Amino acid sequence: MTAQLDILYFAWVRERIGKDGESIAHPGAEVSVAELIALLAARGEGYAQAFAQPERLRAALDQHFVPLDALLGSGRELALFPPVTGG
Amino acid sequence: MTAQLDILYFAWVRERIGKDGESIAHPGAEVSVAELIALLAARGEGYAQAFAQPERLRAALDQHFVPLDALLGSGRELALFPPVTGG
Amino acid sequence: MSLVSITVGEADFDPASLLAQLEGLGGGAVASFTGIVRGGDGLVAMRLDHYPAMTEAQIARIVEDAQARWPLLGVIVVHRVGELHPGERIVFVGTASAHRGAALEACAFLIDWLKTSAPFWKKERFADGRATWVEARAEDDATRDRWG
Amino acid sequence: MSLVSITVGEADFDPASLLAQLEGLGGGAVASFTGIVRGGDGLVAMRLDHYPAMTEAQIARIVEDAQARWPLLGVIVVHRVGELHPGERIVFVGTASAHRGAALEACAFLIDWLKTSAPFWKKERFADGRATWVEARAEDDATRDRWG
Repeated sequence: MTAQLDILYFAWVRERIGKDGESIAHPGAEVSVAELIALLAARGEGYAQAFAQPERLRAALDQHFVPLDALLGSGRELALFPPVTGG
Repeated sequence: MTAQLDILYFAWVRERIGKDGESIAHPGAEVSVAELIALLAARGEGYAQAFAQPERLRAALDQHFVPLDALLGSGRELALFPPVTGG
Repeated sequence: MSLVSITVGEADFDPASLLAQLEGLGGGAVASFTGIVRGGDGLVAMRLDHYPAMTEAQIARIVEDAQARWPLLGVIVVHRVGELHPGERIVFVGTASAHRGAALEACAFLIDWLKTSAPFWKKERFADGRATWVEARAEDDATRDRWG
Repeated sequence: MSLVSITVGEADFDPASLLAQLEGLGGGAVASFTGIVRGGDGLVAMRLDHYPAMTEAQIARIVEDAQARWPLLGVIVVHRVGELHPGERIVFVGTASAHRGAALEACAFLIDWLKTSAPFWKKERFADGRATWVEARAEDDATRDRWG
């Protein structure tokens, strides 16, 4: 059985990609968030737009904020989104 | 007609002196608050107790805080009290 | 024009209606501080004296200082006097601004200055019969002075 | 044991009852901040999205950080999501402590961190039909970072 990675999208990342999230085959523990973003960017027009400027993205792995150079490790849920604007 | 100076006492100054205040003949524009306190301290036992440690006193002249070396000037109301403790 | 409301008196107050006034001013930020009589150490009651002819004018000066420092849409200050018991409210400071920093900082500024620069005096009465005037704390002066 | 209450949802809230809970904890100091949707610039509505599985846990971490820094008797955080209009409340942060500095500083700390470190995103809709995601402001990060 291949491990899955659930990916979630929020705010304009979600809008550009056109979906809330998706499950993919886990790309491997040694893959970084930034590397996965580069892989996802090749999936089509909406992805390319969402991920055109990776420096504008933020990430949470298993519901903890991580920098983009963090490795996926055994993480099961990765969220990608713009900087937060609550409060 | 001699000008009057209304003196008001608050908190333990009031309690030691045993009254809320009093009117006296204005001691003169060139007299400082500290000098007036020294004059008042000679008025009796309660006054002596209230004014034994002038450094523990604060003053307001015509309802504005002033340092003890301020001159009475044309002030008409002098309040003497301990450091404030509101809030 | 901004709202300024200063009340000094024996009556209790309703923080909810004060906050509602501040929320209605069109700013994005409302901050408040409520001071309450703390129990413990056998405290039975507290009496707050003040200098009636001076108190409200002095609070108004402190509010003007805050308005000169921060863009405030509203300031409400309520300070009670007379006999108060543990759990009762003593003081309320509320601020409204378009900016959260302004509302929060002005609120802290106002309570720091009220504590050290408005003519109130507290006397505490304890279960064992003692009654003592609260001493001013150098720490409160230092907190105020950090506002420069 | 101290009171910690975190609520994330669409419903409005009543600052009065939240303050009453904090006032009842026996501390001498209650501070609060309420954020409200500001009108102007033709803003018609705002939509707040969030990351439901993470939001409350992340706010709880921020509250724990505040508790580690200040002696708090209680913290209440309410953050609304969904569609909000000018004048409506977005967020409430309330703190109770025996010390006014702790209550005020923790309140400011909590709102600064909520703004920059909790997974919420605002989209603004204007009268002319534009709808844009609010951009994070470097200024908010700087305000947060002053807490060190």
